[in-house]
Amino acid sequence: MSSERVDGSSRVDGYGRLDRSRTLRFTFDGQPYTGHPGDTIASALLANGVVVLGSSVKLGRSRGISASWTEDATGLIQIEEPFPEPMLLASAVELVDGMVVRGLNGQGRLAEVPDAARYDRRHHHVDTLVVGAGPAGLRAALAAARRGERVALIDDRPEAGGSLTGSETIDGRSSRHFVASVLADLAEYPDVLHLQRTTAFGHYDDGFVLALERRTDHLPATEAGNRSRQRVHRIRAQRVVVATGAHERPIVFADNDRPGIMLAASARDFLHRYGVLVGREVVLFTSHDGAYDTARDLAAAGASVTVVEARPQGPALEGVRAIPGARVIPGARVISTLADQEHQDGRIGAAVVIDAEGHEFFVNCDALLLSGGWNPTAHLFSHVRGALAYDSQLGAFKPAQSVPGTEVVGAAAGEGIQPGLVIWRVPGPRERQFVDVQRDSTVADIARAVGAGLRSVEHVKRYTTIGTAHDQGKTSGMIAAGITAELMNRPIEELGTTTFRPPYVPVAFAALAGRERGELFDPARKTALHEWHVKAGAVFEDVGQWKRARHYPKPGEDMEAAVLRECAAVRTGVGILDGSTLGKIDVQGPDAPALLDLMYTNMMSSLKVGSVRYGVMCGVDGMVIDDGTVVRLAEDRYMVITTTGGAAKILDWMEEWVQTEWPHLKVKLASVTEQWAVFPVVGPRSREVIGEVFGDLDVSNEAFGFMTWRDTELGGVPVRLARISFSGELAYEVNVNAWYAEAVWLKLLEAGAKHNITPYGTETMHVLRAEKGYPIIGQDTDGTVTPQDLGMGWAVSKKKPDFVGKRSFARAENQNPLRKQLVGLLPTDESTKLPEGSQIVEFAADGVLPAPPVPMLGHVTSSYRSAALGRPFALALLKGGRERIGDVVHVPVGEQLVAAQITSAVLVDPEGARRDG
Amino acid sequence: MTEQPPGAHLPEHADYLWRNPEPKKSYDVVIVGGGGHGLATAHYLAKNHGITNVAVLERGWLAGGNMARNTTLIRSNYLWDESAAIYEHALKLWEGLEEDLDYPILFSQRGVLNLAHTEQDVRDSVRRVEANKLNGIDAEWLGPDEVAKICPIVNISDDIRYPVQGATYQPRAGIAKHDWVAWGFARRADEAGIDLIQDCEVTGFETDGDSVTKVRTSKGDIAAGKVVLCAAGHTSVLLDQLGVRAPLQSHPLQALVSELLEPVHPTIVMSNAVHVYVSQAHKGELVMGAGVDSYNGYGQRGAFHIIERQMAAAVELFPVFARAHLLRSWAGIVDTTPDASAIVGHTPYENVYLNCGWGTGGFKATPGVGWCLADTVANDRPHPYIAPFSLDRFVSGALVDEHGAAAVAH
Amino acid sequence: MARTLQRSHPLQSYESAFAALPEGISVKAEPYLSMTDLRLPEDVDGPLGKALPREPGGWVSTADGLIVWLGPDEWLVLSGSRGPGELEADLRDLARPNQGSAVDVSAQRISLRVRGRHARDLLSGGCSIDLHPSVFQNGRSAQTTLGLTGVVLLALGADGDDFRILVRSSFAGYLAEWLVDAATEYR
Amino acid sequence: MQLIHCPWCGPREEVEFHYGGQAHIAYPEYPSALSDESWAHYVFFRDNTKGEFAERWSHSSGCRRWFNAVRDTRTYTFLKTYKIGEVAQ
Ligand SMILES: Cc1cc2nc3c(=O)[nH]c(=O)nc-3n(C[C@H](O)[C@H](O)[C@H](O)COP(=O)(O)OP(=O)(O)OC[C@H]3O[C@@H](n4cnc5c(N)ncnc54)[C@H](O)[C@@H]3O)c2cc1C
Ligand SMILES: NC(=O)c1ccc[n+]([C@@H]2O[C@H](COP(=O)([O-])OP(=O)(O)OC[C@H]3O[C@@H](n4cnc5c(N)ncnc54)[C@H](O)[C@@H]3O)[C@@H](O)[C@H]2O)c1
Ligand SMILES: Cc1cc2nc3c(=O)[nH]c(=O)nc-3n(C[C@H](O)[C@H](O)[C@H](O)COP(=O)(O)O)c2cc1C
Ligand SMILES: [Zn+2]
Repeated sequence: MSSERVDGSSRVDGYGRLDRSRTLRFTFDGQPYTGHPGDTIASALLANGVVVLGSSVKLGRSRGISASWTEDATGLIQIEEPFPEPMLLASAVELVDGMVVRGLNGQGRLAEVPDAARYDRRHHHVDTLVVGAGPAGLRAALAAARRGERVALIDDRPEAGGSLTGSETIDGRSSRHFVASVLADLAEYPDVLHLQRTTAFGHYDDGFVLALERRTDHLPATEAGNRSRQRVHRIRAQRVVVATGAHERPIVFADNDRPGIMLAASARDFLHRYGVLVGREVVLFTSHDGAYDTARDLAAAGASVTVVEARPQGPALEGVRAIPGARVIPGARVISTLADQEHQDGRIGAAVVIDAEGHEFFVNCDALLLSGGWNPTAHLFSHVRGALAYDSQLGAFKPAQSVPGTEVVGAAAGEGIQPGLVIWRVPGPRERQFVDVQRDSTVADIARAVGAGLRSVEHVKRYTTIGTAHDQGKTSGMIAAGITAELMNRPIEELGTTTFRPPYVPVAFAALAGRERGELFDPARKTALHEWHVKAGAVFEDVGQWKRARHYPKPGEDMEAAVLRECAAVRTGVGILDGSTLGKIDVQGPDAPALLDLMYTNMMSSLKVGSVRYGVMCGVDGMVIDDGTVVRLAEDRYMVITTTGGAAKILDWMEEWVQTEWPHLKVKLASVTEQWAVFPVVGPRSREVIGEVFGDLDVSNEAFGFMTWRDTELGGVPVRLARISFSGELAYEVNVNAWYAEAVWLKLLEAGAKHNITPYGTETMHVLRAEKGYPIIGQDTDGTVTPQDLGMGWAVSKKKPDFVGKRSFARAENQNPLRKQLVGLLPTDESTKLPEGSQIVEFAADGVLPAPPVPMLGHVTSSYRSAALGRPFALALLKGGRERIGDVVHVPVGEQLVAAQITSAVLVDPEGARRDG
Repeated sequence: MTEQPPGAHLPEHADYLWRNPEPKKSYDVVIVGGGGHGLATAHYLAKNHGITNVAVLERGWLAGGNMARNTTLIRSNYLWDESAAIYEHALKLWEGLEEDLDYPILFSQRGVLNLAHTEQDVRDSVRRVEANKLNGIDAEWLGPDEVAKICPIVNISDDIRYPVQGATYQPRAGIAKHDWVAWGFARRADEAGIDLIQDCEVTGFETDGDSVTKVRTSKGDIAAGKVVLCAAGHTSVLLDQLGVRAPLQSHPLQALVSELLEPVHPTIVMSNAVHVYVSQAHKGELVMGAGVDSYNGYGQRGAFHIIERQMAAAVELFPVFARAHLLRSWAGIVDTTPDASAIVGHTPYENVYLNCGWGTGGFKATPGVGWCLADTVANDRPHPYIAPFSLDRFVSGALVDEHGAAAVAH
Repeated sequence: MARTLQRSHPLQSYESAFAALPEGISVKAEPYLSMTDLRLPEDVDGPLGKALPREPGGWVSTADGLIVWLGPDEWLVLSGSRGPGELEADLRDLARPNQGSAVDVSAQRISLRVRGRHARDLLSGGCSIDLHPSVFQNGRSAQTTLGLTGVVLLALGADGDDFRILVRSSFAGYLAEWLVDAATEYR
Repeated sequence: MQLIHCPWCGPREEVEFHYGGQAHIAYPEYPSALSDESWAHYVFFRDNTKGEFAERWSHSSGCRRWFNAVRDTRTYTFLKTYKIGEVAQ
């Protein structure tokens, strides 16, 4: 093939698979350049003669492109437009029109504006997943498809074919034909998923592979549509075929980090894919036959090629000698390089070669290509703990055993890689011999590590940082191991390699977050009345995943004012709350009473049908985990009410006992949390409202006593009412199938209007219950509090032989008189609202806080302003609290010490006179 | 050539770290486990008590366990007095450690924000801040605006699923370079004549009544006057050999890093509710973690869905992270306890000392626990700071429960 | 008793968003169905026992609705004609002598129908089970997760393009949001 | 990212399951008869086996059934899952 250099660039005619009829514009470091569809930024830069991209992180040395795909260790760029993205590889970013790109000096920069792109996921199930669409992967995929399997074939490059450039032949045909015909065959099978631009980045147990598809970046903005920018494919495969090929291995010598030094096959790749000739005067330094194709092809494209062959002789030498435009220097090595004099930017100008006789001389060049052999790309095999073993023929580690469900084929298994002479480095000044070019780590660094006493490759890695950069040592890992072994004088197989860890290539955080952002970050659970609350101007509070109305401010009201108003309304008139988030569990079966007796601290079997009882549940450690009311619906049926936050946990907890510990109990549990909408109607006027709405029902105290329930109906819909009070006021809890939530709620509001019925939120509910000393589990407790600590010894049955947690009450610590107990606290100034969470200390007579450490007596768990008391009050957990009622303690608030008197936790209506109206 | 980015120039390592001796037949003290805790204990045995006939036996490479894997957060703002005391003791030691070890450890006191997202978070946070202050630990409660002043990239807007309600702030908290810390301790211990023996797995014990006479290792039997177990995630495996039970469960805990980025994140941010925590290490990589994988595991690897969820949390809290890249993920094996506090001190064997159960948060304790454990071994009575962390507490019920009220335990 | 109270649906406000979905995806909130959670010992026989799908992950249609397998001793019985209370009472009469249980859960979940040639793709964006029609065809069901919420998923039809999703009412808004967002791709 | 075989629903993703710790720890018949120490062992102490470990799982997002499994804690490989009441062979 004859070829001409396109004027002013390193583009050659007749090569590459670009659409040269179209021109794309972009800038690099502020300079305008052009390229063509099909280019990567690397190929376009090289085509424009841009060789130096940036500088290295530690030494500030010039860095260029060292490979044509993701194994490149140095060609790092920052995209600024269309959207800033840090640290990408010029070789792996496809060029689109209008890109603004700049080089990097070792660190990327994050965008300051939010990324509006969409990211998503797909789950797949296949019989065979093939990773890599090179010749090995294509064959494996086709074979699987022909067996009738469900197949996925994924490959990270824009085009299938892998290492095939099109210039080689397969089964007598050009490899390009081979690729096209396999793809055409595969396309005939409906259950074959074929994805390019899709990188398998992690391989996990049971055939699970995660792959990232880059879907839109290569498209002009007008073509991307609403497609997600990137997609994580989560593929479950019966069989994973790893056909990921191999990474070429460089050889280390002095000043081997200059721009213009590149892996040999990459230069060939640049030529065949992009029509870029990386140099006119090329030196190829190799030690195996495999690299000769590069020499041949580059020479054919018009380069003069000097092959520095480390082996003194070999059958293939004659072949390379026959290449027109190439010369070979056998038994020679490149020992260092010189900078180009003209450009003065550190790029390569000459290779210093030592020949078999020991003569040193320069070979001028504008590209120095390296090939010390190939390292099978075994990452995905290693991710699933596949063991690698050193193959001294290849000078590389390759899969050594079989891992069930995983097969490695092609170059990834070491197949087809031509053995040669294994050399890691040539002798020379160690501090200028770069091993990890991105991290600026040299042979001298390895030598220092070994000298310091380090004996493990893992230590050497951490001491030198080799392999920890963007490329994760794709090409440097093996030579680092080789050189370390050499310096330690130990066999490399004993030393091993560092661990391959996911991801195989860097993956954007947002791609992994997928659509779990903003509103979809976590489900917001809503009650049937949610829209009503929104319209009523409610301010919401997150309680677990639930959105709960916290208060309903009137214009001009802040939370405090709204809550005082809502509280006053409940205690003097009537209020209504959406309590639908409470957990509800239907407990059914002949052994339902027995189960509840085991779960609750108090007796539930003795509860009468038609009645309701408050109960406390503990963990086996005797600490309170939940509380709520229990409604006995029938001899064999209860409804258990849990806290909002505890609902799922408590159902699971009970299920666990029933299924694993007491499967003989004939009892079944079902969640009915969303089934029932629950509206406490609370306050002295509640009887009138309920009486009016449910006219058929006798709502008098005699007929419908405290802690009982009644079934009734409204507008043809069954409704259950219960006399339960979480505020100490007369109250009726209205329970109805949530379909009718809004209708019933509106009826109650309608009937309540004349009593100025006031919807109230969770904050008011909290104040009202706190005034009565009712704890909120999770707020007034923290997992270290027993029922006795809460002053609920009365709810702990002495009669039952056992219940969950009972045995723990007898432990030494539970008898400690200094356990923290729930008490009330009244700030003596009658005006300070103690911040919740405040700590409590002994009263300091001089009003001055002693120097730390100051012994703490407990802390404020709940604190509010009380409309009923006309002053702020608090609940607290206090050491030996109940014995100390009447004492005054101090609470540090900011710089102040606030005095507070310890009281009983029950502050409003301690006689319970109000609950019956 | 361009100016070098911040963090590019880290101090040089020492040219000499340690010998690689063959084990002797016998030692006064044998420390099992060459992680941070084992190495720190060795250092303080030598430094504070002049005890140097000591071996640290490490089954793999020195400090290759959790010490090599942790996200290096150091803070002392724990809730309970017992925890605050030991962690604050540790923090004070951290503040002088570089000098003590004569080794760069890149201890950077950049402060930690523990975000609160719900009303209950706020209560718990205030409770902890107030407790910290009374214990003499620097702590503040900050509103969302103040959070943004300290870490401008935190999303404090109201239109996220769990808006930031505020945060606790401990200015003295920080990060350090984990490997270098280990190497600093190791170098000092080696210098003092302590034998650091790698690739030496303890496989069993020879006992005489209620004392251990020898440890069996992959490099032969070694007689021991006293034995200190510092095996972190593997403690149960050793205790099983001694017939001692401890309430430990070993779980995988994962972490990850991004590529090197220009400085964007000046402090440490932890979020319990939105479950992620982040700092930016010296070189420029974002270092992140979340909670443990649910099941027991000794595999030093975890499941990816944990990382995906954590990335979602990260992008939610720090929108600028959207196009940062996950570069590497890995896992350690952490030994957790029922009350999320460590177990340190005596065992039923009179000459065997236990140090375990640090779970997801023992890196910060490294100098503190090393100091106290050395003191305990030297004087054969629990140092007051570790006395509350005895194994007995699970029988008496005197737990130090850092679950409920404290922040994420890292 | 004539019913005079109006019902309201958690997804009322999504009607227009569903109507505006791109071609190839249709999402509809289904009418109110009575549902009862039925528990019976695994070995129970009799007329009811025979009517129940026994194989894990199956559903069958009945004269007035369908029955979905939820667990080895648990089924969800749906009825289009009987009222919630009536359905529960009927089933409870059958369950009780067998020491089983029946619980009205009509408002616990809502039902969505997702159809169209992109339906399977759309769901596989957040559902980890194999939805391929060779595996998950008419008559199959699964309790699993979709996005971040639990669902009961039913396969209808033979082509893998017709599904019914039962989701807890409190999560319905989230799921609707999730579906509408997922459909953006096809706009 | 295990694929766990629910004894009823078949293979499902790990995220659908809830881990329940060591299996076959029976609730003591007479807790009150136990010493503080034995009780503490029941409440807090579980084996932490490195190797094959019998443990409990619940298919919490699926059929909500608890079951037992034998899993190798070194490799995480599930060797077997079986229903409550059955024994692992
Ligand atoms: C991902 C991750 C993030 C973390 N983040 C933080 C954090 O931000 N802040 C914080 O404070 N803590 C953190 N931690 C916890 C912290 O790492 C540990 O608590 C701490 O390192 C434990 O002490 P260690 O250093 O001695 O343990 P390790 O380093 O694990 O040391 C134990 C050593 O014992 C060896 N060993 C085990 N068995 C034997 C045997 N039979 N014979 C010989 N040797 C043996 C092991 O090989 C190991 O080297 C994190 C942990 C992880 C995994
Ligand atoms: N001359 C030599 O010494 C030498 C060396 C190596 C290979 N070869 C030859 O090259 C050919 C190799 O064929 P092959 O099919 O094994 O490999 P290949 O390199 O042709 O194809 C592998 C493909 O997998 C892709 N890939 C790698 N990792 C991936 C990932 N994680 N996710 C998605 N895609 C990924 C690669 O980009 C590539 O497209 C063989 O013919 C072999 O003989 C020769
Ligand atoms: C604080 C910290 C920062 C790290 N930074 C990097 C990094 O920049 N690049 C990298 O490849 N690995 C980094 N690592 C991870 C290590 O490479 C390695 O994965 C970890 O020590 C666990 O070892 P293993 O993966 O060999 O099991 C870092 C680890 C820690 C703890
Ligand atoms: Zn199941």
